[in-house]
Amino acid sequence: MTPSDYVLRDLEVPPPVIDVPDDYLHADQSLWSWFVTTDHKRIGILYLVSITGFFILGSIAAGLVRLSLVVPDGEIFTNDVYNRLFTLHGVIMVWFFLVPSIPNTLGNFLLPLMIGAKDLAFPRLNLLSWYIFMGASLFTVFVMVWGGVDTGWTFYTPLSTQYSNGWVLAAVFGVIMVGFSSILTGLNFVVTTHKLRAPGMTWFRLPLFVWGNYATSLILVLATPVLTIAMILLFVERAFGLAIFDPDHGGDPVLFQHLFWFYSHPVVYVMVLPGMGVMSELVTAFAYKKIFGYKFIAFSSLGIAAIGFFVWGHHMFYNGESPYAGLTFSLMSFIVAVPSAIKVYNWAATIYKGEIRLDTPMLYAMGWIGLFVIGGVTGLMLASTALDGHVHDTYFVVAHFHYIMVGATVVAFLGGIHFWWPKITGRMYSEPWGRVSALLMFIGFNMTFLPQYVLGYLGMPRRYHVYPPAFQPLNVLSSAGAVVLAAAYIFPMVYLIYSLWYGERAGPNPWEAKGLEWTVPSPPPKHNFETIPTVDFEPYDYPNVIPEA
Amino acid sequence: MHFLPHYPAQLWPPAASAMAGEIDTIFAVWCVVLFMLVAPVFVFMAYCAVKYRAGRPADREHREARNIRIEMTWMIVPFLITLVFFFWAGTIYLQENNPPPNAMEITALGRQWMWKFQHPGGQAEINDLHVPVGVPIRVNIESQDVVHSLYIPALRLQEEAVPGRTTELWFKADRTGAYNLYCSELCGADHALMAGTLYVMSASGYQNWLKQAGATQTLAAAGKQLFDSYGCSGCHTPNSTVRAPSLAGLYGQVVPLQDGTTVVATDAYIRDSILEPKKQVVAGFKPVMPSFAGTIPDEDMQKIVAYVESLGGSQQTP
Amino acid sequence: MSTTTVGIKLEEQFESEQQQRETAKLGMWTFLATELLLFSGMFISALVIRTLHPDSVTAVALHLKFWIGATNTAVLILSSFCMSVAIESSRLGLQRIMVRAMLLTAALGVLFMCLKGYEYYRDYVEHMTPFLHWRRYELVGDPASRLFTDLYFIITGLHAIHLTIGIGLMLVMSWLASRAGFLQKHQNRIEIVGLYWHFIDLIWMIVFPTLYLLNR
Amino acid sequence: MPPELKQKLRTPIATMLVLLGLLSVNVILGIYFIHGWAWIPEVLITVTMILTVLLVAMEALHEPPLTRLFAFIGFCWVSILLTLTMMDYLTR
Repeated sequence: MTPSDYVLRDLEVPPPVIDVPDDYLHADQSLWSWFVTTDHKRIGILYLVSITGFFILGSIAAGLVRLSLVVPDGEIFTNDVYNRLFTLHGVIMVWFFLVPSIPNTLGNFLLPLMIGAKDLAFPRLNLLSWYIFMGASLFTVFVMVWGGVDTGWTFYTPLSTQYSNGWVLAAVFGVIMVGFSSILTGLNFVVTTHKLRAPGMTWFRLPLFVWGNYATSLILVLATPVLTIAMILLFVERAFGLAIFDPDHGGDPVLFQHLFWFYSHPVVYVMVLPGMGVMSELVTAFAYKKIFGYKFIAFSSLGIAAIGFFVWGHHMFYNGESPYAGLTFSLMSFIVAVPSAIKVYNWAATIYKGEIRLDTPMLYAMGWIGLFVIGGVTGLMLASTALDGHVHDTYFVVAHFHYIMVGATVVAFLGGIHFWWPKITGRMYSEPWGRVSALLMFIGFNMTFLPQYVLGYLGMPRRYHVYPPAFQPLNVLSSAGAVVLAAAYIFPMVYLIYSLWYGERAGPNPWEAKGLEWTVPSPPPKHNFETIPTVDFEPYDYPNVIPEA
Repeated sequence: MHFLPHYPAQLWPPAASAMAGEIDTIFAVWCVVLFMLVAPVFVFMAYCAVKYRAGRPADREHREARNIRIEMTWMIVPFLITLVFFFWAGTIYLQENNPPPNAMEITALGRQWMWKFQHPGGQAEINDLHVPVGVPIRVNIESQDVVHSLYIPALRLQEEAVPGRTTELWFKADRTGAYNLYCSELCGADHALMAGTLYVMSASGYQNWLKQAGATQTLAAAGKQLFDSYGCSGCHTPNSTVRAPSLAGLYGQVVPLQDGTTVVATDAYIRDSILEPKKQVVAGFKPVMPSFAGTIPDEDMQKIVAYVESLGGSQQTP
Repeated sequence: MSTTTVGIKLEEQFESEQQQRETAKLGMWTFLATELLLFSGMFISALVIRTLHPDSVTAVALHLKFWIGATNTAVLILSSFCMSVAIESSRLGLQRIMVRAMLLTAALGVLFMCLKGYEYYRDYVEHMTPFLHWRRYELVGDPASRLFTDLYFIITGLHAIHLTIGIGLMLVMSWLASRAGFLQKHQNRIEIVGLYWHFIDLIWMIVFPTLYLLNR
Repeated sequence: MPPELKQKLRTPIATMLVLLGLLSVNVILGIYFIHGWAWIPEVLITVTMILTVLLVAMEALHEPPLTRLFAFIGFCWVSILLTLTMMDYLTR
């Protein structure tokens, strides 16, 4: 909808009286119906609200960390409070925002709609996983705010088992529980994608968002149990003295690192893969063109999911790991970058000769591609073994993974929220404000994290409460960028919520996009489809040649 | 704070060894490759956004949905380009992992919030490390409690100190100077204060440093650093929040105890009150001091007691 | 024996009964894959501890009650057989035999737990419980042995927890299944519980060699 | 015991006997053969026991190929974790 045909609302005209439609939002307005719903769309919204809350909390912790780093001698917070702040930021952002962000909100909402099903395979399990998620995350956040944990989100032993006097036990218990919620969600999505596709919806007619979501769920199901066991072993070692990693008894802390990173590297692919799924949808819709290389992109999602389990050793090049294991992990890390490269280049090819509409989701998408290439290549720099010797555990690493997690996942999450907002709420957000927030995010993000690459190569270690005064200018620049980034997050929250009541009504397909979810009325009815559609069209069947207007 | 005050703000870290230079070249070539991969993506997208904007007439004919040849090329070619870095960095990684046999051995002991380096001649120093230039040096790293990581950016090297194991790091510094030295693995509250300085000195400079090191660094000076690192300064300094007896001019004084008796503050008394503080509590203070039996080895104890004795009338804040 | 018609109540998001059965089976198999990965984390820790300290691990393995472990494995194999009997009879609609077979499975599970409890008691008597700090540990001279003993307690403990859940599930299922008309609506649930029970037996088949057998 | 149930139980009884047989072989190996290489036959027997339970007792053989894939995917991932972790420990 180019700005020229955007009509400003005429305020004197009273909003039209709407009869209560039977869509899933208005079917039953009572609060109780929301808390016992088994409708995948409502559970998607429950997740959306809860992870937005955690995102705000995590961002506040990040803001305080950036505030503390403005001065080199760390006078603003004591070292203990600083350690607890970045642990709080890490745990909230990893487990309570990024892992559930796209799969549990957009994935929950869109998967049945996109594959033509009435609901997920196990609706009650879906609600149970939300309750486990909420219980575990609220408990853990309370524990980390009230008691405080200072081991970082990595919980390295023996610091976490013997030497930390924070509430490590309670936080580890919370993480184990939130792991169950991811396993249940992953299981639900995997089985739904296999078993509940509409007749005619073969695997190669599935939208690529479903492929991304499927690959993510595979990782969730296959990686999270190893985190659970690593945390259980840590829990029993700290609580009952059952020495497993305890160096005094000959135990090996590197064993915990192996078990932890076997989960924690695939989980960063859990964070980026759904973002890639959203990207395929945004790029095709706003370039109004078939995706370029559907099969390559689909299989590269699975490729990332599978090879992602072979690379975890690149977090441990310099902890006494054997050089041959280090070289193998390094080689596998170079291989896992290949599928990501295919995707990025295929999206660029999709944009080529398209009918590009620079609406907000497209701005987010283009920003995504740029930031992800930077994040990806710096990841390869870290995977080259000798270079990692210098930049491991420095701000270079911090900048790299923020380029992927914020630059790719959060940008895709915001792009996806804007793109499917009319479908979720039946209302249209205000387009000019959307573009402002997308540009502001791009500027603020780069201003925050580009200096950290330089700081990293200069040798500023991460998780440092005090640092040499020479690094202060770059840190102040990064903290200023964080303020701009915070503004760029608050903007969408404001105008999206505003659009709930004052946004104009959106029809079933405001973007003229292709896909089963756009064939149902805007807030979709409770059972998605009156009759399950039979699918005979190719995915993204945008016209090959644009009819001249 | 023991960071080098005169560390000039520049955009490239100093390189103190040949291997550091080589890693810099890898990084520089990587930056070129990064630019080669990123710039075209941004330029291409801007070009398409302008040229193929919705509504602008443009040649949108024969748009393919797949082209195996192109896709295979931009899958294989970037992989091969990046693979060069795997081999290049891999060779250096292997060099890093087998030190030359004739290297000079230095043992580094990481303990919560300080490094202790032991030279072959027996001289020990806290947080700072003096090494001769041009001599291959092998640092055997151990940890006494949690996982630390000896990180020297100027040498582009780090190695984790894993408790229960001896890991090693070797380098041949070939430029004299003072460079920062950090702990880069989160190890608790004062992780950031575990920093120090690597002094690369000429061979002669190093020799006479070794001779003095035994003498100049009096027990008291070493004791002072231990006094901080064991956390004694947390309570026993005038501006600390915890109410604890002041140690200024304590040595030789008569100390009134809680149970009414008095005792002369000899070094035996200082040693005992560190090991079993609750036995002889000073009058008017609560017995809150934790016992350090087992945590302070006796050679450190000797230095700390020497430091406490050296505290004259007014105690300068550390 | 009245062979009642056997079937399942169709949930609204499924198109056919066949689809619902397969979905439930697939969901259970995926869950069992996660359980396998959960236990494999501990098996790998056991292997790593064995590579780091081979002789202290053998010292501990000689202290473990090999015969109780072996009989427990046999007990679980029998219980897994009874579970197959229950599944087969549920497919034929023989409700009473199915319920009795399930109760027998639960009983064998309880027998396993009793043997396990006795084994723990023997460990306690033999001072093989290092985490009880008030009790002198048998191999206190060899600190590395603590690692394997603790891992032994964690693996068998976690397996015992899973088995208790299994027994509870079995008792509840047999109570539900004993009511009239159960097999018409929920025959599928018996198969799912059966999968879970067989899986617990499978995990113990890995535990037995890893802890008792290989390190002797 | 109706005849059709007896007929149906033939395979479960066979699996039980096979498993008990394999178990006893393992036990005998454990008691008498305590040489260095004794773990190879013991591991092979354990693997066969696992396969019998998986394929026959849990009827993975009669399941559609997808379920069979899911039955084995767990073991593949365990082998990934096993090989790469042991590679680090054995070549240290």
